[in-house]
Amino acid sequence: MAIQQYTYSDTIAGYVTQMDRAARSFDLKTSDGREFRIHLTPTTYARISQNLEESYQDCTARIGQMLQPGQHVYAYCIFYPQAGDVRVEAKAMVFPGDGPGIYRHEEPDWWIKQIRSIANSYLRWQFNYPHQSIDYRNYRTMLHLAGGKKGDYLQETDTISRMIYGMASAYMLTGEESFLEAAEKGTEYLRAHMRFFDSDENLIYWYHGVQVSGDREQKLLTSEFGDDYDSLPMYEQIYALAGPTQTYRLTGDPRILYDIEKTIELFDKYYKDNEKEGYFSHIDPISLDPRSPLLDKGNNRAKKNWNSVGDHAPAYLINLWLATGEDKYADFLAYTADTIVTHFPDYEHSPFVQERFFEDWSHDTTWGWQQNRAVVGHNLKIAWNLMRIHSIRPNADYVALAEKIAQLMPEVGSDRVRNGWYDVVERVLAPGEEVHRFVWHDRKAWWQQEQAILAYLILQGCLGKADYQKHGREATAFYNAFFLDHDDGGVYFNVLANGLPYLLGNERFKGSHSMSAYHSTELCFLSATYINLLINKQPMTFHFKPRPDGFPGRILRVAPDILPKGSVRLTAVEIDGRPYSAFDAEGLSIQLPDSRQDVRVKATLTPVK
Amino acid sequence: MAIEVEVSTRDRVTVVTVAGEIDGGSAPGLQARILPLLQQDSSLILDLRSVTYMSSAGLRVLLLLYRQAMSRNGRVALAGVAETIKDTMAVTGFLKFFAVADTVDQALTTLQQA
Amino acid sequence: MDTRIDFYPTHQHQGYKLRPGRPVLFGATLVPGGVNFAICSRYATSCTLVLFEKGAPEPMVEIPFPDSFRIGNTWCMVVFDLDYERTEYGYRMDGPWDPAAGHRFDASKILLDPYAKAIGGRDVWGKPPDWNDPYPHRARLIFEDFDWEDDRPLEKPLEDLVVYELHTRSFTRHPSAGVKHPGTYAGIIAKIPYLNELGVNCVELMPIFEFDEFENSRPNPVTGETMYNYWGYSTVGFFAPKTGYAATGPFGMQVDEFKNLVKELHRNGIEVILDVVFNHTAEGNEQGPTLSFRGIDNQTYYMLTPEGYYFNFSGCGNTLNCNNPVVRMMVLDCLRYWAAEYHIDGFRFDLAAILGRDPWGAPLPNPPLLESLAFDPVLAKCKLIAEAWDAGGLYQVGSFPAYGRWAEWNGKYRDDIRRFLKGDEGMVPVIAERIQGSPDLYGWNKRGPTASINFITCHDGFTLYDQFAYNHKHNEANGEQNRDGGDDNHSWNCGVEGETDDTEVNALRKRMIKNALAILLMSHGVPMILMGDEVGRTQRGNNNTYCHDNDLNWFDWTLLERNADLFHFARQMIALRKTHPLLRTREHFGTSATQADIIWHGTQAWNADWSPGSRTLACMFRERQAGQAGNTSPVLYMALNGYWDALPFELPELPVNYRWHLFANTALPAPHDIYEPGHETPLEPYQHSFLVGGRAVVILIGRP
Amino acid sequence: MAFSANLEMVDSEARITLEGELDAAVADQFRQTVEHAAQEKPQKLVLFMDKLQFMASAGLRVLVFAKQRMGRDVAIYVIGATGPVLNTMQMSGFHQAVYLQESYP
Repeated sequence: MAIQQYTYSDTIAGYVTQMDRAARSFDLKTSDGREFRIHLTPTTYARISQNLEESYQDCTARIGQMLQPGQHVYAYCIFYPQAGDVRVEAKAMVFPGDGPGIYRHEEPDWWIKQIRSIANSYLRWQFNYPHQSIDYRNYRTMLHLAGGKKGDYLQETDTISRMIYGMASAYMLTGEESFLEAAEKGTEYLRAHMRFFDSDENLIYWYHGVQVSGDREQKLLTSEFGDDYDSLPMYEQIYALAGPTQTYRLTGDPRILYDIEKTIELFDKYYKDNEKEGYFSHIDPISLDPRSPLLDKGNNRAKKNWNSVGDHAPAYLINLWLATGEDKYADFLAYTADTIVTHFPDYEHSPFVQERFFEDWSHDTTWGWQQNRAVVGHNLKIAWNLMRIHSIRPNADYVALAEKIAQLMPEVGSDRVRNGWYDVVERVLAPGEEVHRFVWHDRKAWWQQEQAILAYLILQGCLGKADYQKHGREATAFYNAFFLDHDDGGVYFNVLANGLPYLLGNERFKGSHSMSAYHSTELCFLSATYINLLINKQPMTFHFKPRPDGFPGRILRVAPDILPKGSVRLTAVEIDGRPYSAFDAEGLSIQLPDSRQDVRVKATLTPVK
Repeated sequence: MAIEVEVSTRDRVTVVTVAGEIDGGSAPGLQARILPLLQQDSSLILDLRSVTYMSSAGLRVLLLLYRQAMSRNGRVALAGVAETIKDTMAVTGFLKFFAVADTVDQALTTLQQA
Repeated sequence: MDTRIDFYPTHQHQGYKLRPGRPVLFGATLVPGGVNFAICSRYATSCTLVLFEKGAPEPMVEIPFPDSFRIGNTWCMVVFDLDYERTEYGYRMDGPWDPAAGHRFDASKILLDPYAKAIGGRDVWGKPPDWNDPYPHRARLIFEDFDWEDDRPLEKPLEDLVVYELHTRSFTRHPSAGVKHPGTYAGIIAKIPYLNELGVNCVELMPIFEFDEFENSRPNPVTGETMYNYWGYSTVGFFAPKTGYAATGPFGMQVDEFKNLVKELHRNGIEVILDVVFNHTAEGNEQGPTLSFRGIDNQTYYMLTPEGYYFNFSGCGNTLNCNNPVVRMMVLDCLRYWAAEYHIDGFRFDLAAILGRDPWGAPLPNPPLLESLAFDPVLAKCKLIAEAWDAGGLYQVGSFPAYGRWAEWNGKYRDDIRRFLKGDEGMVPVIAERIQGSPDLYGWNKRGPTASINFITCHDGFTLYDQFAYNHKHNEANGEQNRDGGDDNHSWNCGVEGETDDTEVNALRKRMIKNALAILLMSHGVPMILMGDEVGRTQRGNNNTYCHDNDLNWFDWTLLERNADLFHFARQMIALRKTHPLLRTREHFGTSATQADIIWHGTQAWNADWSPGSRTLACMFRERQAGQAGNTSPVLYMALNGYWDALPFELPELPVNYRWHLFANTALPAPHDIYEPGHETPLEPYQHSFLVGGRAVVILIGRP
Repeated sequence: MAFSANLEMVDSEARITLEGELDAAVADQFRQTVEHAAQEKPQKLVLFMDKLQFMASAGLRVLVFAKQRMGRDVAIYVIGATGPVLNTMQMSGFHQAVYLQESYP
């Protein structure tokens, strides 16, 4: 077909190569080297990315000065057919920073402001805080776009736990009491209403959730989601620990540790496959047997997948190791990493890892929605977490797989013309195809941007390669330009390929099963950590509030994440506002004083240049 | 604030003594009281020793008196103007329209010399 | 008994007697028996007049405008029997809150009337306000019957002006000023004799429209002193003189005091130009306070992006929508009000290029506002001066749509003269253009030299002394880690950065100041001097003192004695300019229209060295018929030696029986550096060359 | 003591009487009984447990799972639960989902 002889619009992302003042046009080079000549029009207007709750940063007046060579810019353009060619005219532009190589998201307090805003929004939506106190009786999983409460009265363990994670992380970065209160009350509520203590087996598992109706609670033992029907999916048991574990890092509440250990015993006793390694993805709700015929209904009998193997580390296990420092958890981490490295790569057939397996690790390519498809975010999540685990159990294979993924993914999983990362694509190309087909749509999901951002940030932080910096910046700039909801707060969950928010159907909800305030806050917490501590070598302050009975031996471990050995030192500690000296600078731990009430701890970590 | 106005004559010149605050409230009354006096004799002395405050409305009354006197080529002299009031009049350009003296006697002599 | 029908109320509300008002008299106008209040808003759904007893925290009454009191989009009402001196008024406007559509109505806010002629709330400069006053800037009523006697704007020809830019508070706030009312309009009146002695015939007052000195005031991180919005480039009300600048501010007589200042200045032959800021308002962006325009008619008053955010062409948060017909009318009303009621002689427009932008921010080829200003009957004789660049990089010096009426701050003059004085290469041909009134910028369509306001320093940037004492800016005191303020100062510290007791360096600095003054006052175009430069005022290297209420900004009058030589030099240079019409021309020389020419010379007469390496130039102003048939007009000659060593300049011959007289030689220390016009010392008749010292300027007068 | 669970339908009410020890081995048998009850679409499920000596958590999971399948508006009454049986229910939070009564109706 000849060049499209009609007008269409799109967003082009790239770096200015030169500006022609007379012709009022500038040339742009995309991430993968494509050239565009873009013309300014009298009505072109521009802004610099602004953070949540920050005022609109109009810079229309300075477009001319800002379009210097090397400046990164998003130009929403209209393509007009003209003289047998296409003339591209910019309508609206977004600059990720005020100058070439300058990015607002690299400002030391950018992510701290963002997590504070997101956490406050969820307190407002879920509890109408500060006008009313935080009461999880009012918690709703389904939140309308503007955060209003609509529809039924379902409380899912998974979304509560994820929001608790967000609140705990927000407290660790900001020290604001309301966030810690939300985290602790949430953890109490989960223990009181969602925990199933199996006295026979002496272990714990968690209800999928409760359906509150009048004075009674309908307990939902099994998952209510189609693909996990009539089973106890391991993925939900794992994420039930996310919030409580992050809260444990702040308070050291021994009851939380007990619940976590009892749940891990469930994993080892019923989900783990000791012969052929790894963990089964589902077990029978009554017999707890992974091979139960009852699971055939969901095609989940004796199956293993990415979630049951890979989700431990990011959901709770790394945070558990950070809080306890115990070797058994480090071993557990290495075990999951080894399993991934051994079974997931499938590079003869596809650039994407294999995500679903039978018991003997042969590839299951006909399961439910997954079939032989790849979730781009899972590949990057593997790369990100292998690099984390590598920092405590150094292993060349981990780094090799992480780097291989990081090198392969941009071509097949990211949008090199507009920036941002895609959702689910076919793992293999059909004959003649050059692009991996989008399974449902070419939209971009907020949590997959997170995986890409964290993968490339930690790779740049640890290995310092320029390529990682480029992909990291492009993914982060796209996220901060288009995913922040400046009207109602929080983030949009989906945007079109060109960055416009997609608000139809269940994408309108701010709090559905896996969303609530988890991925957006985890992104803030770890981006602040990696950018400040690993990349820009800026000091950071973290907040904790250990209970009198918190932490065995009264040792508080303050490392925000698993960082390369010796890359950061603990340089200053304050307890209840007064300087405190009993701490191990290299070991990043504090010998807490005995005390009859909670103590407020402020720990300042300084990167070693 | 109410003001008191007494009229007397000294050597055939009308002397009006005013006490209190001359502001938007009291100015119209003061004006109504003094204007007719200019019918008989075109010159006038205003003894303002016990005037504690003069707002812009008050200044305008004085200026009106000056204009009326001028139209009958008479003159208006002010006696005992408080320092702050004199200063305000100077800064807003009102002072130069009037002959100013410390006491009524001095005001009288300046009027007689002109 | 007054028989006018409209003397009598027709309505009443809670004891207040009312009747419909006249929509044409925007603002608050005293009418027989009462006050006519009129205000317009296109999208407001209802309007309420709110009246306060002066200074009271709560309103005394709120009078909703009956629908019968509305004509079109204008609410108008007469309220009877108000005590003019003790009443303050504001408005509540209701309407949609729909930011994306550009509407930000908020009935909980009491709004300041944009046409308020006097504004209370900051009656005394720097007195901390009550921060939760619901109505921080309050419109008041004034008497408009000031007795101007026979005063009216002076209408001096533009080419005859010598403009003196001053900040009302800085001029006399320093204790050394020795005035009764420091830092006020009255203070300026007290210093009129000084202005006369210096010889300037026009003062350009930095913003005197009401503004809030507490706008984003903050403690100085270094000194703890409060930092204010000191310069005032952020207008709260366009029709009211700043109360805090008046000695009688607390008594509400700032209007009379300011009128008296204008009257006294006129009486001394000094014109008054106001620095007016129409590119933005003090309301900032969507996070700024709602004081007036935003609550009255946000979509009309501001330029908005499609999503309802504020365009930021001014760099100060919002952009006034000047080419919207309603706003254009307000700007015109404002300028006519100041010209008619305050006898103002001219206006200098801050970031004027913005006035030429359409609501989309694109530059208009034929901006309606600039056109209506240029041809307005009341403003016909007013000087209109534009600071012709704007934050939007729309650098228009020379291309500002002028309709033959506008003059411009010539930023190129500033930069080129500075670079020549600093000793940059290739500047000789450039300053030739500047000296003859920048024909390269203003030659086309006959705008002439008076289109160029020549200046080397202004409030923005270094003082003249600092220009030759600092290589780079020292703005640490501004609390922005020295990031604020410009870096293209083209300054030179004469060898040592900042204050020094090295006599050589100090002598050179004085010489450079004299060189600058000499070139400025010899150049065609309208010269402007920054307050204090005539006595070497310093801001210790700070080139952006917008926030300092201290001796960084206050004029230190002790400099008058310490640098009496500089004052003497400046005074005589101004006197020279006033003496010689050759220096004050409406037409570029060399065109057929003028009977005079500029002839360029170098160290060799009749042969200027235009090469890039050249640092020398001489110019001669001469009537074509000078020395012939009874024409005894003088010839003026100025030699510029930018080279660091003395050079002999061959003097061009004069008509027979003319002789050269030495007027000024900046290489010589005072008092030999300059003479009084008419009392120059003659050179020996045989002297055909003159040794001009290094980095010096020599001015000779040729006459019979 | 052998475990027995017999179902009796009384118009829209399903009544199951439990006796003996409900351990993991017989959990499946109990599940089938409860599923039969479910197929009758009862509005109420009443469990008489006064003669039940022991209930393993597997048995309890059958109950929870059954209740979930029967839907929110089916109320469950547990009659006469005592000692370890009551304790198991409380440890698993299931007591918040049912009405515990000494006797019925």
